[in-house]
Amino acid sequence: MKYFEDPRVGAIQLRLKDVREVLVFAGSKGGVGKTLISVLTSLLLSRRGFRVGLFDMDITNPTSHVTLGVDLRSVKPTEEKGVVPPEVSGVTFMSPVFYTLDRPTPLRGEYVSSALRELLSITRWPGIDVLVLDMPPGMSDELLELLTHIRRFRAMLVTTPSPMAVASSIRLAEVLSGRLEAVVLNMVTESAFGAEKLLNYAPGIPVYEVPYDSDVEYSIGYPEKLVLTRAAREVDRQVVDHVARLLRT
Amino acid sequence: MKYFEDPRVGAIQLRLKDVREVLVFAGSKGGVGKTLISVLTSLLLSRRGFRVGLFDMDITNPTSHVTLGVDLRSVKPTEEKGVVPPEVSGVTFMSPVFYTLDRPTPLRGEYVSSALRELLSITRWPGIDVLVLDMPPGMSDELLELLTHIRRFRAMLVTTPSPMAVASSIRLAEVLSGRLEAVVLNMVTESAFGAEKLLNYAPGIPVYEVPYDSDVEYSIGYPEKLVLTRAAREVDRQVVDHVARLLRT
Amino acid sequence: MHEWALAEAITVALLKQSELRGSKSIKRLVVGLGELQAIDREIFEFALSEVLKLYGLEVREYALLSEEAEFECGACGHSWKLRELELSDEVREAIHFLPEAAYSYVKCPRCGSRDFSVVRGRGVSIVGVEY
Amino acid sequence: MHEWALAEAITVALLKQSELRGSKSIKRLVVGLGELQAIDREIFEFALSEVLKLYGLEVREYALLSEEAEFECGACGHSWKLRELELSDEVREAIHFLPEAAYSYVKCPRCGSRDFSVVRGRGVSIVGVEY
Ligand SMILES: Nc1ncnc2c1ncn2[C@@H]1O[C@H](COP(=O)(O)OP(=O)(O)O)[C@@H](O)[C@H]1O
Ligand SMILES: Nc1ncnc2c1ncn2[C@@H]1O[C@H](COP(=O)(O)OP(=O)(O)O)[C@@H](O)[C@H]1O
Ligand SMILES: [Mg+2]
Ligand SMILES: [Mg+2]
Ligand SMILES: [Mg+2]
Ligand SMILES: [Mg+2]
Ligand code: NI
Ligand code: NI
Ligand SMILES: [Zn+2]
Ligand SMILES: [Zn+2]
Repeated sequence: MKYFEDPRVGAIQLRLKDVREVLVFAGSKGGVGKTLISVLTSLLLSRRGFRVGLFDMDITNPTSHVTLGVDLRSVKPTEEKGVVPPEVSGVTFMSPVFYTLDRPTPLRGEYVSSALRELLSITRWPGIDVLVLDMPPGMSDELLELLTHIRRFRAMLVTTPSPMAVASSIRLAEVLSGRLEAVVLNMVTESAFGAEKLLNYAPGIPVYEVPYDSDVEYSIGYPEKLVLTRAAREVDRQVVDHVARLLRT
Repeated sequence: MKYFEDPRVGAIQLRLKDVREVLVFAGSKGGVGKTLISVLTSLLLSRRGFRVGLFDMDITNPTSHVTLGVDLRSVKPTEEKGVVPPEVSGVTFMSPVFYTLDRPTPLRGEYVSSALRELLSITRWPGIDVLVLDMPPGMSDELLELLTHIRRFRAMLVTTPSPMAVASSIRLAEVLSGRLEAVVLNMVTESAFGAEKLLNYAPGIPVYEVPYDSDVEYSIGYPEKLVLTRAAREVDRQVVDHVARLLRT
Repeated sequence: MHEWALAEAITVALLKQSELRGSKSIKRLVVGLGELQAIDREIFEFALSEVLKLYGLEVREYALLSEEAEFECGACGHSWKLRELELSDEVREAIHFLPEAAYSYVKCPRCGSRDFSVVRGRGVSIVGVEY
Repeated sequence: MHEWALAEAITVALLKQSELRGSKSIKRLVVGLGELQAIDREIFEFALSEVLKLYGLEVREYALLSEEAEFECGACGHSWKLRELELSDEVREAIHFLPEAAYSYVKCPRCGSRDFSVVRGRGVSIVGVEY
């Protein structure tokens, strides 16, 4: 009878049934670029003709809408046998921020999980080839909901070469092992020291390097500009190529 | 009878009774420098002769021990009518990592709260003037435990000038209002664009600017080096001065 | 109407159980409608009957149980009801889609804390099933 | 011994109630000792009696109740007991100080998930008080 405790858990599977790939950008350290790489990957995949959904899993601190420059007063999901997310620069985009409206939303873990289940069980992704999930930092309810209730996904581990980020990433690589597609080493300047350590923990996994690019900051909120940055070029050449290969096979 | 549900809640007050100030470095965006600024402030206050405690509130992704270069095999708390944290470079340092030992520790929020209560109720801070709390990103159990059960604290809001970080900080400033001592604008390069927006939300609050300093990365793990960086100099001149004034009055 | 998706969640859960039991017939179903989510009974009832049909489930009798929403503060212990709050239409609409959005708009009326729990009356749930 | 601090937490909680009731005398106290935390009964009993004295609380009779630790997997529903696990001394020691450290070392023995709950037997708690 346990199943009846939360009918949303089964509904999540239903909503994701026709999505070909669920692609998760994860990293337990904050500020390593999960959101930027999620958004860039989504924009660039869409420009290659794939139908892309993007969902912000960071319930208490969503920021992907800021990166995409979404105007919360005019852009909204529509109601249609559930909720259909709006299209933003060619990407079908869903975020808790459509309901929390950029207000502070402190949530204990049990409510984080509940909010994720609610949104994932009502959001429809009609015709989507790949659903990109932008994860929050840390290892808490969002990660456990992903592992326990979304289940079918492939993960890209985003990190910087910094020792703190690498230490966090090694821990997450262990949790994600088996689902890990690639490591995205972001904000690389000259020397990516420390990163070798991580690679010992993810043997055989490709590592994609995205440079630190000062143009990124000025392009936040402007998708058309973002995709033209040097960082975007590297994401396209490496990460998006990787995903495109997955989707074509 | 509610009180009996968790005796640790009262014990937290007991442990913090003799600590003069609880100083929280918070920021809902990850990677803005909460840990670096917490550690620098602790090291520099200690060098000014204050007795400083530092506690890593980031249960699922602690990193302050990495910044301090703590060797987890040899450095440990001792048992003495509770737990007394070890001294690291002059700072009385406590972290969940002494028990999770750098293993991945995914915890649902209820267990995050429980772990914080356990550690805060058994850790003794003998003779400590100021207890520095290094907060995790997000707005979840750690923040709510702080607000509901630690209660007596002053907060420093750490952010970068980036639009995503500023958007997150505005939300957190609202939650912390009344407890906000200062804003630390970290990793400032030439232009701190966007930060004015934040300041409208925290009128009358001093803003301290800490430059982006490429030496920081190479000093992570070496406290003696860290305190000599240009970033440290600015933290000392502004943040530590501010705290020293609080402690002297 | 997004109620369709909520009805579908209930139906899929019932279906899974039905498959385990080897029968697509249910004697009695009780669905809880938490006041916080402000589900329109008629719309939901219509959606549920349509979706049940679509999935080939026979529910001989069902009841929709309204649950009053109640909050309790983790800081001061105060408890209060939804109807004591004044919420704008925009906020009610946000909460209709995502009940946890309440944490963006509601504080404890006594102490101002945001650390409260939704004790009951959150949203749609299966209260009971009889075969 | 860090048991002193655990006993102090219990005592401070009792004291707060005693102040509200206007009496520092308690007829009977039952403290739960969750198996996961592996508290030494004798050490704890000694600490508790000392701390109670120190705070001037009179407890006429008390019992320490051992609670078996039990886990339940959120992914596959499997439940298991602490004694089915093989944990090193180092790990047991870590869990003694911080029971949630179990999440660093334990996975569901059936499916490998780390998303499990500690259903009972976590640590020290006040089970009941009679005045
Ligand atoms: N390759 C890059 N070059 C320059 N800035 C970057 C790069 N990647 C990310 N950033 C910036 O770093 C900050 C953190 O990135 P974000 O995507 O928000 O990280 P996360 O989602 O992991 O917290 C943001 O201000 C973002 O614009
Ligand atoms: N002022 C600075 N100059 C250069 N690097 C910095 C500065 N402040 C922080 N960093 C680096 O930025 C990264 C994120 O800092 P951290 O303190 O871990 O942030 P948080 O605790 O907010 O997640 C780390 O690699 C840290 O070394
Ligand atoms: Mg992000
Ligand atoms: Mg969280
Ligand atoms: Mg940190
Ligand atoms: Mg958390
Ligand atoms: Ni609706
Ligand atoms: Ni002990
Ligand atoms: Zn209250
Ligand atoms: Zn399992």
